[in-house]
Amino acid sequence: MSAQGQLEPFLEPFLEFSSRVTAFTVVELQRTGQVQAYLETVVGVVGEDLLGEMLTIDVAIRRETRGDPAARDRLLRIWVFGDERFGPVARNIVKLWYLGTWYALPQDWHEAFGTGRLDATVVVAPAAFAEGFVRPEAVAHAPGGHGRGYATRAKPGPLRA
Amino acid sequence: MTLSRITTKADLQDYLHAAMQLEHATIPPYLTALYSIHPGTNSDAFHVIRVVAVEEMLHLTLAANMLNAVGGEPDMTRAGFVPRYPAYLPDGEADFEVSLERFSPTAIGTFLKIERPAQAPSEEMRVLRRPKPRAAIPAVHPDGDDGLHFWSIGEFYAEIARGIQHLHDQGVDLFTGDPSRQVTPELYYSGGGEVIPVKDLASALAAVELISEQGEGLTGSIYDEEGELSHYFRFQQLTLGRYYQAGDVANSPTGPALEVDWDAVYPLLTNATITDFPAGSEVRAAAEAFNAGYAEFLSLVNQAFTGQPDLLIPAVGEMFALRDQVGRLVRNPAPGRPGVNAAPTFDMPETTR
Amino acid sequence: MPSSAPVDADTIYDAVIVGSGVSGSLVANELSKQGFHVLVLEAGPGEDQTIRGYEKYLSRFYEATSKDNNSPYPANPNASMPRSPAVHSLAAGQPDSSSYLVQNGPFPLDSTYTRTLGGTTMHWEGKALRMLPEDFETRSRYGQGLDWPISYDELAPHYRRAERELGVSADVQDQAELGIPFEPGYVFPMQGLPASYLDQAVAAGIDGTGVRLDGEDYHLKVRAFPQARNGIPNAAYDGGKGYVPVGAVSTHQVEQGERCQGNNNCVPLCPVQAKYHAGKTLAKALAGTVGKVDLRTQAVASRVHVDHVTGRVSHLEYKAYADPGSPEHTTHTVRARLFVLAANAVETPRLMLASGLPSSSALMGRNLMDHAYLLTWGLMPGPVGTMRGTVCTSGISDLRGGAFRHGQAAFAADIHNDGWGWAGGTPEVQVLDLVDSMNAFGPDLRRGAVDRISRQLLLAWMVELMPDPSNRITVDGRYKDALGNLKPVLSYNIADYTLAGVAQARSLSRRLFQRLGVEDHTDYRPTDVGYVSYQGEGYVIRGGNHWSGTHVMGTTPANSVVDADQRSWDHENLFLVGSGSMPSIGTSNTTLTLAALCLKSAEQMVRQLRDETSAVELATTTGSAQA
Amino acid sequence: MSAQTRLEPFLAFSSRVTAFTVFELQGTGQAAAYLETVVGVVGEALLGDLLSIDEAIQREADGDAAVRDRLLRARIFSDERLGPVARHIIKLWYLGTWYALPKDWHEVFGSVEDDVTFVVSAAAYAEGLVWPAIGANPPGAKGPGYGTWAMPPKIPAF
Repeated sequence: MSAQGQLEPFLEPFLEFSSRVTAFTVVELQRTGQVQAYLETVVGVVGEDLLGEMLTIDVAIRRETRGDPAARDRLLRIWVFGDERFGPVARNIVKLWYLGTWYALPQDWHEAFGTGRLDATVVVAPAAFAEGFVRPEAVAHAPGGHGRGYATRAKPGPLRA
Repeated sequence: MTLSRITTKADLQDYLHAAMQLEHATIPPYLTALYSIHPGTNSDAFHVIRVVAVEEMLHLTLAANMLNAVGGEPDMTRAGFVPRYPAYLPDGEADFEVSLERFSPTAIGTFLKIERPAQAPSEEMRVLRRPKPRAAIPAVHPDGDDGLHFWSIGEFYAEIARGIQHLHDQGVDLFTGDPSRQVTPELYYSGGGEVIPVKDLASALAAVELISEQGEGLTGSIYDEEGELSHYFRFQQLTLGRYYQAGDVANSPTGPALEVDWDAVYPLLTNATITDFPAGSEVRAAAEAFNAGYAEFLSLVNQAFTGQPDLLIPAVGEMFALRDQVGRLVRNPAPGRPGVNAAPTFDMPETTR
Repeated sequence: MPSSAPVDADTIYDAVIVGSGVSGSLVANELSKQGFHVLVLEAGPGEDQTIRGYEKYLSRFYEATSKDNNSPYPANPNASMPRSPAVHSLAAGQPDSSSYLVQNGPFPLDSTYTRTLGGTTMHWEGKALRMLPEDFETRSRYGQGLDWPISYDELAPHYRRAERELGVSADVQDQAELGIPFEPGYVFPMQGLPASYLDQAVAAGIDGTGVRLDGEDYHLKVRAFPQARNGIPNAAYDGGKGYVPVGAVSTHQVEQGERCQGNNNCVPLCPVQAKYHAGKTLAKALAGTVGKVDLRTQAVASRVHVDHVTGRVSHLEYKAYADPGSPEHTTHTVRARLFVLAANAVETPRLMLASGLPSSSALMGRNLMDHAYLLTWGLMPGPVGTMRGTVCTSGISDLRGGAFRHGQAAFAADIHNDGWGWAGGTPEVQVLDLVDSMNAFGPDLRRGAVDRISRQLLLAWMVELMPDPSNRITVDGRYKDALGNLKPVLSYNIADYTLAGVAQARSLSRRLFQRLGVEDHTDYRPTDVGYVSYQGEGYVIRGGNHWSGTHVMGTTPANSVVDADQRSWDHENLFLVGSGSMPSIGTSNTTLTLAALCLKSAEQMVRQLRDETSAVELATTTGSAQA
Repeated sequence: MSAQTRLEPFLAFSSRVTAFTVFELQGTGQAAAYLETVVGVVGEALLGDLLSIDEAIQREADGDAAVRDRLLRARIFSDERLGPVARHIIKLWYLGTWYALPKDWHEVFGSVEDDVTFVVSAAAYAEGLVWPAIGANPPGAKGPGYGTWAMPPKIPAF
């Protein structure tokens, strides 16, 4: 697994990409404390080359669409999510953030694009499970994670916009 | 000046303006009767009226082609283009009025008069000079108070044909219009006849002939050269209860029986105007929305006739949408009038442009 | 009325044609134009010869609680037809004989056809595609299927005539890009139909998608399909003569000749006859004055008799019934110089086999083909106006041909403007679910309807099937219809070659949905009719109503039932016409190609009728018998 | 109560549960046929109860849509006797079809021998409100015209 320093150039584009596809701000993503762990997980399975290419495309998309979110999403779908090589990885990054879990990529993907590295479904870290966004988003809490006490449950959770 | 004999190109243009107004004036009455019929009933009558209405739209298009060909400027959005019903036809036929009314024997009686054969009962009645009747549609020059009045639409077109030929013989340079304004068969077709682009004497006379043959039958025969029954005899089938078939002579159809159910009809308010419906009612709002839609439709068609022929295709879509609006109106009771239903009023704002 | 024209038992017709569908009507019209006297026998009723009769179809459809593709046409036990709701999953080794088409399995096929005047063109969708040149030689090119005895180039002139007769709207450039050669300067009779708003939304997302198959790269583009429905006539057609569209036909005056109105109902019935149906050709044939065409409806051909000395067909028996509700009928004999079976790729071999005529090749009824349809469906990100336009205006045709056909089936996709209906998710189903399960009413219901219907996208993937002698129509003495005619028995399976194409289509569909941001609602259940498992994944496959191959054409009496003119190798005065003659169907809807074939065959029929000037010796006729 | 006097409350209730105006409902031309269909299957008394409760709800809600909807759910849609009928009235308007009521409804609230699923009439099919709701025509009827399908859908606001 790469050391922190080697992944440094990926950090900012990874966060930018993640922010768009999860609809959480970069600050919120950083607050999970999982950025480094997730980045290492992704690079560990798909390699720096693939991730680098994907993030470069995202940078290009951002440049081209100049803050038009609809246009950006359209191009993300066409160039990233609808791409046989990048699509499964992009979806896995979303799942990482929302569920704290890396899901093993499909066999087909490994046959066509894999680097031969090991890939398995893993909860990245116990901490990651508790930070999964599917729960903060609904302002509930992860079972077994940091609970908020019985009384809070009865109140309707303010949904984020 | 009113409609006097055609002696100049300007006269001819006036006649063609009147022709467009005339062709259009028949459409609201036909559509009102058509859409007053309960859906799924009166199939024979529905198709007879529908075919005639569609062909009137063809005639309107042909009149526009002729007017464009001779350098005129079609204008269907000007004040008074759409008559206020009941109305006399703008060719000056003064012995009957045309109403917006439901499908009924009376309505068919009127339609038969609209489409009556060209030949007047006597030569004196062919072209009449008489005072302009009350509430006649202001044709081209609404200020005039007398002029020529024709016994039939056929006689009116006969004068147009005579005028074209006459001007041509006089060496008048008639066909000076922009050819790109012509509506071509790609843009408009139906089972009953094709649009004829008008560019010269022959095509202009062919257009006149097509209108006359389809409407009233010029030749006295019930079928035209294409074997198509003229409008007059189509409508007559509804009163005689029987279809014509090949070989038949006028007034004696021998084809299959034709069924008419005069009761399967919504009881529309005859010649409704917008003020017949209380302000603030849903019916009033829907009737106003229809009128606005109809005005837009005319404006779109007018754009098609003044340089953007391609717009005819979306215009047909607009017309289908108007059809659905009429359907909703005629099924709603007219507020405060028990037993009577609402109807499209075709009230146009003073100018729709 | 033509249908009641008496058939004179002493008349020797120039030709008797069984079936008034597109094949029979085209042949009747061609022979009539050349002055011949023709009898057309139609098993079903002919109520649509008047506009009011045609409208009866329409109200029957409106009032039907199940709006399947035969719902406008009356149930008629005397000339029954397959209906998709009657198809059930099959238990191994147990034929399902509960409906007209006996399903012998192992795969249950829900394809249908229509037995009524005009045949299945009454309910066809109207796609009028030419086959690719390579489709005519899949055996020599790809080692799959059978080669045709004729090439694309030989059929091309007949394609042009078929496109005129059917009134095809299409853009020639679009088709040429698919590798279909056209003569220089050719344009279709009418301009291509405008792509639907849904098509445009799909195209914006997927045009340019790269697909790599067997080492070759393909790029997808949404294109409008050629369609046999009235659009804008092409002024440049026929060397600038233009084209006059054919409107509604009726034995009675009606001038309803419009272009397509977008009724979204091509299947099962175009309400305004903007779509071609065989009645349009038949009307010309009946009105023709050079020859003469007699039409007899409610007349079910029941036996083909052969003179065993000459091998020629001597006469034909048919059963005439007055009332579809009663099996009472009379049996008649009809004689002719030429016999043409145009009853469709199920009924024609059924009649031959029921007559004890399996062909010396033993291929009668075999090599049955259809298209395997895989449906994938989902919701577009926003409303795209689904349920508007013709049933289908555009699709993806770039994977219809290529070297990958060595190993897997070619495929194409239709973008369905009518939403999820084919997959069972009709607007009706959505409303019922919103009301009954989502507890929606008022504004929630209206919004829900828009959300669930106007966003619908359904792709129908047409996957090719190669001829396989074990896929077949047979007859079996145990299964008879109301008139005592043997019912067709179907044995059908789907080969791995096709399933590989199905799997590829599913996988490509996922990618396209990813590009479009479509919510994928595709769902295949083991309890669904047509469920198959392939390499660990389940699919549901439906029929395409493109029955073909059952009297295959070829180069010798040993490898085929008919020759390149669709003439029976065994019986020189018998033609078996229609898609049953086709050795392969590629990824084309079959109608245009079979129409072209029929026009080609009619030329041979004319030659043959002209050459046979000597009196034909006829077998002794059997008298009419009361059943 | 005659069918004519029922018509007004029937239309008022129908308008609320379909989110189409009384004008639009009347515009289908099907109001009388639908009222007749409902009365024919469930009888005058039940429909009278349903419409009276609806009128009471309107008085009580006094124009507050949220209250109205809550009361409609509490007193009509979740009522074992009235709920299935109310849902069927919505389906009538949206689809032109009367659906046979569930078997257990018939067992408890009275059996009607000929309660079967049927399309009220050919015209009723074409007047289903689901079509205007989505800005489309019913398949096979009211064709919108050549090429209109190439334009964005016109989904009416309500």
